[in-house]
Amino acid sequence: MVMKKLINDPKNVVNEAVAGFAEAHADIVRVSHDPIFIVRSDAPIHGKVGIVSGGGSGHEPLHGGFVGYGMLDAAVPGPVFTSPTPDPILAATQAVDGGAGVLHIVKNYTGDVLNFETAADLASAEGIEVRAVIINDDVAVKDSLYTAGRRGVAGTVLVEKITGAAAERGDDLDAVVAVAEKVNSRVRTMGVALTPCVVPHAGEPSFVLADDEIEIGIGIHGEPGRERIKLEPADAIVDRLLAPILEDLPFVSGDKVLLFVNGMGGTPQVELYIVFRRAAEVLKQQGITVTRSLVGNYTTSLEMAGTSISVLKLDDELTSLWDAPVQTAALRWGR
Amino acid sequence: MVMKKLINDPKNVVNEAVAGFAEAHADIVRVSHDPIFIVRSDAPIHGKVGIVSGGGSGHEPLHGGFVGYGMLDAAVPGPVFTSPTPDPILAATQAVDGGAGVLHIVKNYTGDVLNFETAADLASAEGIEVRAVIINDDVAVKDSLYTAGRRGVAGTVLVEKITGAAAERGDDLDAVVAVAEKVNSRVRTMGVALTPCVVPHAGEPSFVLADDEIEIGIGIHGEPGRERIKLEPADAIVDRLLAPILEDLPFVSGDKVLLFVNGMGGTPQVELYIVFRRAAEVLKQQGITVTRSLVGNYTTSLEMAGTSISVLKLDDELTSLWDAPVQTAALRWGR
Amino acid sequence: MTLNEQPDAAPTDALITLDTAWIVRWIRQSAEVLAANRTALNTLDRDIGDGDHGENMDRGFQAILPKLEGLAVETTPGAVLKLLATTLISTVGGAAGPLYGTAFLKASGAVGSVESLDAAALVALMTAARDGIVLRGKAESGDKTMIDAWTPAVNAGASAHAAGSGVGAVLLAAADAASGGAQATDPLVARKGRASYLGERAVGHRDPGAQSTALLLRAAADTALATE
Amino acid sequence: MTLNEQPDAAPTDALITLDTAWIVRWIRQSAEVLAANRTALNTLDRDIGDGDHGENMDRGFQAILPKLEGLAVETTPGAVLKLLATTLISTVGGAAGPLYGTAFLKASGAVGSVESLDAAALVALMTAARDGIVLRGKAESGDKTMIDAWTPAVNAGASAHAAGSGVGAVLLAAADAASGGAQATDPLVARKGRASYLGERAVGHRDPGAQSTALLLRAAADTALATE
Ligand SMILES: Nc1ncnc2c1ncn2[C@@H]1O[C@H](COP(=O)(O)OP(=O)(O)O)[C@@H](O)[C@H]1O
Ligand SMILES: Nc1ncnc2c1ncn2[C@@H]1O[C@H](COP(=O)(O)OP(=O)(O)O)[C@@H](O)[C@H]1O
Ligand SMILES: [Mg+2]
Ligand SMILES: [Mg+2]
Ligand SMILES: [Mg+2]
Ligand SMILES: [Mg+2]
Repeated sequence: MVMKKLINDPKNVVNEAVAGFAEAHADIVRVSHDPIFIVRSDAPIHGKVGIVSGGGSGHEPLHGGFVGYGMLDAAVPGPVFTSPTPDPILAATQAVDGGAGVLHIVKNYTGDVLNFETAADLASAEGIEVRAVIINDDVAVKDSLYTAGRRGVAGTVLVEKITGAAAERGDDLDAVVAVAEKVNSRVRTMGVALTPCVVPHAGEPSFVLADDEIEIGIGIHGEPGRERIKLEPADAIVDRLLAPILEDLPFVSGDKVLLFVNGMGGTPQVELYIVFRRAAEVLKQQGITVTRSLVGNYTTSLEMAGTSISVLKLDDELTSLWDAPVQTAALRWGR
Repeated sequence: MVMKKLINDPKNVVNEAVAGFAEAHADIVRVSHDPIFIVRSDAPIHGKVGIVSGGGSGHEPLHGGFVGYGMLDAAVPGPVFTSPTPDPILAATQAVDGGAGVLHIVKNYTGDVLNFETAADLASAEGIEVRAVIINDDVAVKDSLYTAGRRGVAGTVLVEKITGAAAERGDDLDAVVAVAEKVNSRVRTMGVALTPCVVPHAGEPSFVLADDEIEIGIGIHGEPGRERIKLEPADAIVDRLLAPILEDLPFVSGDKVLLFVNGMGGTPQVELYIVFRRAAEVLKQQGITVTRSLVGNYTTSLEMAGTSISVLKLDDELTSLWDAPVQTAALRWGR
Repeated sequence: MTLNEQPDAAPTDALITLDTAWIVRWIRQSAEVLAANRTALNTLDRDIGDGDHGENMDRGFQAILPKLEGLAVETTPGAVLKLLATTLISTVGGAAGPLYGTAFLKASGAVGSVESLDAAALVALMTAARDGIVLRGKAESGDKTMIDAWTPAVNAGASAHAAGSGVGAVLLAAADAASGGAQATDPLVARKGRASYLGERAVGHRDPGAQSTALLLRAAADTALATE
Repeated sequence: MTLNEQPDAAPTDALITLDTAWIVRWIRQSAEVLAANRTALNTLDRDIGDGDHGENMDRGFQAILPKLEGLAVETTPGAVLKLLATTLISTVGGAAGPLYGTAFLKASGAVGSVESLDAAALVALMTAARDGIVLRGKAESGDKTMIDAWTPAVNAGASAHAAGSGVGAVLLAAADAASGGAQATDPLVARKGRASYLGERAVGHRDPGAQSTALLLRAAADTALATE
């Protein structure tokens, strides 16, 4: 089978996409091509904590789409589904250093953690204070001695938005780190895949599902999840995703939450809103109030069909940081 | 083959999605369930021209995602890919009538035109002044005596944004109609499909493409286009889409344009930006300056993989109306 | 006799007329036939349109069924046609909704408030229906639309009536001509509706609206002949 | 003799040492083998990871090739290992980049600035490499990672050296043990890296990193034996 993609050469996918991104959003970002990273056009901002995230490409708009006022200062895209190396992470860290230190927001994958770690060491050696917060919101994976720990998935978007707002209002590095850790500690996510995706350099589906099978607990690189089951009605699938999320924190009656229904890339909006409808209904039944919401393709796996549900327990601080102005390619309000 | 969708019952797809949409965006919209339409939460606005659009569902965020400050006052979703009937169009028209008249923005399909026409007649009979602007930006179809005329496709988003801004600043009905017609007269679009989509009630792909075939000039309901060709590199496809767009208006050296790369639903963002990169490059080569841009899934065909390119010739008025604040579920800036 | 009863016996020859009970039976029969042909019409529409014509027609004719239950005995054929028209307009959507809706609205006007329809009235009914579709859709013969079923049907019905046929024969002639007309759309290039976007690629496919017209007129003839 | 020439003749037995030219040949041979196994490693990684391990390793070893062209004659084996380490760190990405990068950085440190490596130095090199990976990745034996190839290799190399083997035999023992270790990952459940998310589902699949380690050590043995 010929791989059907709007690409030129698999080797140039990330470069060309980043070049297009830079053209389309020149009002918000600048791009460095070698080493490759995306940075706020007004970086570095003197006295502001810089926030850098990154990881394998193929999850767009994560992370480049979240670079801008009130969110990330820079994003470092690796090859598709492969962590970037330390060099561009270091360069991005230098580019956003405004003298107040830099936070690395890192999804919990061995590759990402190790490469960001190396970059942080190199940056520290140059006198930049770097701290890292590791995102691990995915309840599909047990966080135990017997795994590499929970994966960082769509909850990362919420961490980046809220932490970005804290940095934008002038919080110092300790405070920004504390906000990021707080959001990470209060957000839980679980996903489902209906179809796999095809990584351009591989040219073949990342996994195989029968016509009537779905993968509950899928990772954002097509890593398998908890179980493979037969296709069910949307409401039943939502219930399967929500139950482990709610019991994990746990979320309890009286909680106010942000409900985030994320599309994996290939799922139409009507389906995401059908999922949202049911998720909101279940939360209401449990006495949990949805006070903020987000629906759309924000942490994708190329063209994978599927969704993830994230629930974040809000308080006044997190709510007001969520509401604070943000101006990025993919998330924008208040300016 | 089992249809793989996050739905419950094909008959409830639109109802449930609209219910979820209403929950998720209660700060921006209200929803009427019978007859079904989505309306700005602050409608009707006294003295403001009301703007109503609508059409078959399955193109989300078009149109419901564009209801809100500075864009549409109401959207009327029909069944998937089927024009709504006059009843909900009439009800939506009444709901947004602030005494200054109502504009219907209608994509040029026989069904949409006829149903909006009937609704307009009924509304007029009730003393509401209604005008319609028919959008026909698709250059894939020859506008001749021998066709139903050009189809309305992704350019509709640009018409809705800019016309919405004109109504929001207080233009009267004649002026609002003039802006809508002006945008429609200056925007051209052409699309390509890599894969078909499956309409829920049909349960089967809307058309069949071989593994290595693409459809140039696809319509947003999977209607065939100009020609079916073998898969090519993205740049070659972009060139095929752009050439008829540019020669049609024609766009000429010195023009300032808005370049809009639209995703059909199932195409990852990296691919859309690869398309944008090439389109911007070609425009630059021809002396045409891209001064505004939009990239993303805005006029979709469910999970179809593909893209469309729209080019809108700007002037100062259109540019400032484009830049004006907008607050909808799918397009938001300036507030 | 209530509207839902079968007539005890039926007179023969050209003097027979069709009353409201027939219109109701025709609509019910049409609903049944359209439900049975839902997928087939969707498939025709998928080939050269957007695949929803069976869905649309089925939705409309299912919507009228409950409304037929509560009809007052004195309801005229014209009033039922008007009810059908408004129901189709408000439930079918797409192109077919307004077109069939206008057709039956005009048909209702053409038959006025008579209590039963003779052959002349049936010809007037069909002519008005066809003219209504042309008024809304501006299609000409040969454009590969439902008009290509309606116009032969009107002509055949008028000829049969002129030759002295009764209601059953008039409707049978119309139904046969509609079937032929639908079939004759196969080789055409479309110039109206979605199929017009296809150019030459529409050749070899039947127009779904012409096909649904043929089904409706066949149901009319079948129920009229069963009455006779 | 320049670095890119083959030695005219090679001494035999345990007194032989491997110089910078060998390290260069080993890296070139590795690049060739990894390119040939790119798809195979991707496939292993697709089964229990994210399908990029072959891609990642190939990218890294292709990146070092041009840098080997301009090496000064006096470059030590340790310096080449360091160049390999920094190149892998800055081009491979993923988990394998930092892990192999650290391995060869530590290996470079372990061999210091000697001009050629005897069997003892090779054992020290491999031990330092393995320890570097453990330091970064915290994996233990049996976690189904590249460590499960490295540790048997180190042990087998050390035993061979202790038994008086020369460089070729030491590397051959290591390569054989690495192959066996890689194969022995098949029945394991993973506790580190992406495969750990799969639980029981990882059973029956080979760890891609262990496999690439086996390939690298096989290339080392092959080029050393060709030298002898
Ligand atoms: N302008 C027109 N005049 C007459 N009939 C038309 C016209 N446009 C479309 N039709 C008929 O409508 C049918 C399609 O109806 P349907 O599929 O229900 O609506 P849509 O095209 O909006 O999806 C066509 O097969 C054709 O017979
Ligand atoms: N903590 C660890 N310690 C040792 N080796 C590891 C560890 N995590 C992963 N690996 C090795 O890395 C390999 C995967 O590398 P690669 O696919 O290139 O990176 P990624 O997993 O980031 O995609 C695994 O097969 C395994 O051998
Ligand atoms: Mg990887
Ligand atoms: Mg339709
Ligand atoms: Mg149709
Ligand atoms: Mg991998």
